[in-house]
Amino acid sequence: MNYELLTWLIPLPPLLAFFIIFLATHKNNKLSHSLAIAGAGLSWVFSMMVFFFAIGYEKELTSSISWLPTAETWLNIGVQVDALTAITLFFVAWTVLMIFIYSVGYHNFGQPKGDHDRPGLAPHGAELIDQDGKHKHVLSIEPMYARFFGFISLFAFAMYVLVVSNNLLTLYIGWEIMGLCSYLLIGFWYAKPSAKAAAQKAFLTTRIGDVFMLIGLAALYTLTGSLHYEVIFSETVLHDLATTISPVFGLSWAGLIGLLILMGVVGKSSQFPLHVWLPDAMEGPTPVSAMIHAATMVSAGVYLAIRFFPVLSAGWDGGSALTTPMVVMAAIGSFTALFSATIAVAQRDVKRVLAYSTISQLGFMIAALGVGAYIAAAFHLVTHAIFKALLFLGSGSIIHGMEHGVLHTQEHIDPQDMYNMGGLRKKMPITFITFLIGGFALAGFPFITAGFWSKDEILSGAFNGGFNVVFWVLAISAFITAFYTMRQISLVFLGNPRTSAAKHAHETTATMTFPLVILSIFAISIGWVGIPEYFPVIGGIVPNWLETFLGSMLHSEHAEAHHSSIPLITSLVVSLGGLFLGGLVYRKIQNTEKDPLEWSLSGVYKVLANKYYIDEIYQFVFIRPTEWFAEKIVYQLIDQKILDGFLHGVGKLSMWLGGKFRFWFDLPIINKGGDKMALGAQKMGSNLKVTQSGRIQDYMVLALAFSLLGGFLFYLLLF
Amino acid sequence: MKILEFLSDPIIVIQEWIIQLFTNWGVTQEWQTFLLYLIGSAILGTSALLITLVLIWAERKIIGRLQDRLGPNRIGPWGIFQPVADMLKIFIKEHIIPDEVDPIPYHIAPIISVASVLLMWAIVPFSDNVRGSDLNVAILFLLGVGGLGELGVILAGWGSNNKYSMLAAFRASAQMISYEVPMAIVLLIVVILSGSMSLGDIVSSQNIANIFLLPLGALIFFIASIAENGRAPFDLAEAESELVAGFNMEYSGLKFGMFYVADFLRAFTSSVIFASIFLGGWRGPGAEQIPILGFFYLLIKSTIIWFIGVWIRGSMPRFRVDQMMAITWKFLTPLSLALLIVIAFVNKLLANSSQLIQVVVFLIINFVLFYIGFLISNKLINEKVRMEVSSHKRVLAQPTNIFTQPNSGG
Amino acid sequence: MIPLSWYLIVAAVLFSVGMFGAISRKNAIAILISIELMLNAVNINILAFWHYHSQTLGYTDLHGMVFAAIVIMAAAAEVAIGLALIIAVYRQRKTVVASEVNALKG
Amino acid sequence: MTPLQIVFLLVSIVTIFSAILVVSLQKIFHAALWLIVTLMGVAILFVLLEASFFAAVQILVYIGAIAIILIFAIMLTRNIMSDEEIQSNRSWGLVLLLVLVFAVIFINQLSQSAIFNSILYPLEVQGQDNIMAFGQGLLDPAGFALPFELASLLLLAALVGGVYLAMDKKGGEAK
Repeated sequence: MNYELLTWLIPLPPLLAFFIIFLATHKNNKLSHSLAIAGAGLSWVFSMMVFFFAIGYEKELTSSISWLPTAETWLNIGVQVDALTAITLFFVAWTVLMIFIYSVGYHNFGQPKGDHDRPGLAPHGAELIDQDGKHKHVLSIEPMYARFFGFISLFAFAMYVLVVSNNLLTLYIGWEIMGLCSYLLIGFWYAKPSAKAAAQKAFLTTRIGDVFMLIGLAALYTLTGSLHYEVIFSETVLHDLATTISPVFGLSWAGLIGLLILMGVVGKSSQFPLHVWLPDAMEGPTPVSAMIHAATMVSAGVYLAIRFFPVLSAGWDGGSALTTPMVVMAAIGSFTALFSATIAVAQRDVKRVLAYSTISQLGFMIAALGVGAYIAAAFHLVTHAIFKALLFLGSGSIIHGMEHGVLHTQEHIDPQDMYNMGGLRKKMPITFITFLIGGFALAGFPFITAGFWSKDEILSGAFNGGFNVVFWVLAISAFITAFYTMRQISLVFLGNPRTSAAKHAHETTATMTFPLVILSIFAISIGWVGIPEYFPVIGGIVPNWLETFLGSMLHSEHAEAHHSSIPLITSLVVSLGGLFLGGLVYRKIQNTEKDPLEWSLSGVYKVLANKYYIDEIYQFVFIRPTEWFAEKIVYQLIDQKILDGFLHGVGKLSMWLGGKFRFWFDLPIINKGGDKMALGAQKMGSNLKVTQSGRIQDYMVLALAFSLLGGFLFYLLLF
Repeated sequence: MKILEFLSDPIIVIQEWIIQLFTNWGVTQEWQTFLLYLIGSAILGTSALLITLVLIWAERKIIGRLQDRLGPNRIGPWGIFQPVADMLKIFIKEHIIPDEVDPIPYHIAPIISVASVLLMWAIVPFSDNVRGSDLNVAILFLLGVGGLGELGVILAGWGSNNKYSMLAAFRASAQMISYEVPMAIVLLIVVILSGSMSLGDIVSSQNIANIFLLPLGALIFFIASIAENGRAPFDLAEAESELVAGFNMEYSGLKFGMFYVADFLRAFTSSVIFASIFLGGWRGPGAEQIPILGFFYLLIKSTIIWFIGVWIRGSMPRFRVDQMMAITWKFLTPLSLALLIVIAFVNKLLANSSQLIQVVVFLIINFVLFYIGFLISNKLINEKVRMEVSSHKRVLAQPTNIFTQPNSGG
Repeated sequence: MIPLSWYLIVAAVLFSVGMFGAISRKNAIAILISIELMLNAVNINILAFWHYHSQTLGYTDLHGMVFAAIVIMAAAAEVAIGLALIIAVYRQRKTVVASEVNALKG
Repeated sequence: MTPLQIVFLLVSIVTIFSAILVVSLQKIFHAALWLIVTLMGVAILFVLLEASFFAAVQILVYIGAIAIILIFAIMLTRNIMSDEEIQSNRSWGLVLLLVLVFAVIFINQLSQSAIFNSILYPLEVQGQDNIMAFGQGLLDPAGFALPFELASLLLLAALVGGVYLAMDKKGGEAK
């Protein structure tokens, strides 16, 4: 088997599905989703084959071709499968395939068309009349069903390209296609103003990061003449980058480029200053949320950060003297983790809680990278992707169940508001169990769930590195995470139904629950590959495969971490404590209005519920002034007054000059001269007309005569 | 010894004798060759013309027998001197030149006709070493000389300044041009098989006579050569009931005699060519040791072919013009093209297999193609008949129309 | 034994005769005939040079032969098309006189 | 004077003489006949050049096809232009002068060539091998297969075009 070729082929099936769906089959829903799932499935098969090959042989697969001629050399593109690519491929393939399957059920395939549904809006539900003449409200199929599958196919293609590419150029291409797809999919229901705004927000916010990243790539290409990993991450190049000083702030080039790339990561992975787009991205369909938050977009950011770790950490000796980008990462990551965890506590929308938890968990990863806990970050990336996909799909299932109830009771309530739920465990058992597993994984429930192991790794990495501030901030974040996770589970599933819609909620179809089950299995078992060997009792039963596998990638050797039980105890305490506290507080919520925290924290709660007013601040600081500047200065002053006035003046002057020219130059000289010339030409033509008899033979005589004459003249001149 | 040698290979012995003679006379080498060619062509042409005398008698006799008549029987035993008498009559006949003829074409036409036949003899290999000229493009030469024949016909038609002659000439030349196409294609197949365009090489390459490899090709060639010669059943140019007597009707006396001779000689010449191309020419048992045998083999083979031609002439009715054209363009040409393509492929495929397999495969191909062609042509004929019957509407007198439609019948 | 120059002179004379015919004859078919003469002259030239080259090279020079063959093919195609054109013009205008077909003017 | 030279001189004189008749005869049909003589002469010149293949092709194509078709065309258009009309344009004298000048210049320029006076000897490669080499060259992809195929395409196009042009479009004649 030619595994290099196989690696090339991984991204192609979804792309093909995208084109076929859009060009040919978009009229046929069944064919479209079959194509999309077949494409994703094929990629899944290829990815698994490559994955098992990679872990079996521990050999890098590389292959590249010449793509674009650049003056004297060629721009090569290619594929590469190393340890990081392999594990990323693993979770990307699984989550993507599961999300694809889930989407079939989520978009109500097999249901009738809605009466008032139109493209650009979420389906409203259809009204059926059964045999008894009773009106019955059921869910209706998404009006742009095929289009959705086309878009997510393209999304999957971009992610695969990003993962398998061996250079930053194709990675960047995949990166940008994902930006486009996120725009298209967040704004999938484009007739909703909020969705439209969210799509634009996501696109523009990530764009800020992308521009800096592009500058970083350009700088890197200028310096090294290549964007290939093997060139950039070679010892000599890294050394050069780390030791040469850039013109900005006295940073080394590695630091500067690292910071620029980091900006892209911050935008894509939604870290603190640029995190605002991600919660709003909940406006898209839930599979899209799962796609963005678990499988692709935000993972891509962290993937890039991990991939770029050699440059980010260039000059780091493994001790506590961090490089500038690492310091920034540690700061941003830990701050974001805490910051968004606190916001999540006060959210009522089931998906927004998860959105902020995603930001928080990504903060964990970035912080882990910042303190050099490289493997922990990768580990958490994988586990997080799995359980967050599970959680999002689960929340989609919950919303779906609620929508069912809402349609049944015709209540006018928000099906996403957790306070309108409650007691769903009996109505939706599969969703409940899988959501519970996912939630516990997120909270880091000890020993069983995958989240515990990866989070523990991060905490111990921070602690063992001696970064106490980071450690405690993350620990607090973990505590809050466990708290709001339990809050969510309690509000949604436990207790009694708080609305009649919740009473009539319904378990969702098999196409939606099947992915939940698969992902929940992984959410538990994936953690076992990374149990540290020093762990008491169960450490060493399962070898810490992840560390040996991923560790082979690292260029700089780590100092042997000294073990301590403090992080372990901390993670035990924070997760169990948080879960317990959350359960305690939210166990028995009866009314749909008030949050228990609201009276205990009052003002702070308001700040949290409004996300620290970050959006408002941005609105006030950036957007308003920009709009004012554009309106008043650029349009009214510069455009209308100065430029237009000038142009009017020029126009008048030209008119005046034109008139003068016309009477003094054009009419007497050009016109008359032209007339004379025309007359002359006419006269000449009538004289020469005789030669043009229309008879071919006359022309031949002339040709012969003139060629002889010409030859004669030529002869005379030459000799 | 000398006698035996002479008996076994008289031509070469005579040639050597003449060369010696010339050398003794002091003629240079180049002139010797020139003179030898001159003598050879004179002898060849004369003997070919003399054979015609026999041929005319034999043909008339055979046709007579076929038609249950006696045929010529007055002059000499079995009427054998009849052609001589005819010849004498033609020599002494009055030579009428009609008014308003175009003199040059009128006078040249019979000469070109005879010449075009005689020229073909130049390339016929009579034995291993006796031939007029071993031309390396003999096949092309054959076709080119065929073109000269057309020229003679057209000149005769034009020069006579008679519209019936002209029509006959058009018919004849159209027929000849049309039938040259399948003929040329079959000759191409033969060239493919023997790898040479020289008639000598074609003959000597036939360890198995070509007719066993290409029965269908031989059939096509045979039909085409009959048509080319304008003999029955393709004697449309001389259809008495339509065209009085063909392109040569304004000719009389010796000039008519030349057309007459050309006609009979061409029939035999094409038999000789057929024998050379498809029946192995002079080849036969012992012909390589005793070259004189080659003459006889060639004579026997071509006489058989010639006899079949006469036989057909005596027993087949004449085709219509459209039938004649349809036969070549709709049947022979496509069939020969198919044969060419298939044979070219198979020949390349079987290049290394044994002779037996080649023969068998070629035979099968020929018969299959013939069968397919036969089926298709049969179908076409049937369809045509059906079409005519169905499209033929009987016109019935309808007197009611006259009263109901005042405008009609007016 | 024959000098190359003889062939060349014959070809040149033939070419000139053909050119004269092509320009001076009235009948379109006659013009076509004259063009055939010119093409034949060209072929004589080509084959004479071919002979000369083959003789100096010691083996068969293919270029000359191919050139001559293509000239013959072109001549055949030219006659076919030319005569078809003449017949078409004859149908349209009832004339074969080249000078009466004078649409080639402004 | 070798016999070959005598033959050459005779043939070339006949050829040029008949060519002159071709372009000057009043009767177009006779001109076509003389064209055949000219073509025959050229064929013999080809034989003298040891290009027997081209001689045969000359007879086959020119005499067997082109000349016959020309004669057909002459016969078809005979009634339009009677042979009594003057067959030359008015300017034929001027043309004659120009062509004579051209011929003189042409031959003069030819005689400047270095190989003008070289003698042609019999070729070492004999006829059959020439044709063999020619055939293989024509079908050799590295040789002249492409021009050969293009020429066949040209002939096909000429065939189709000729048929189309000369086709009597239905209704065109009906008046």
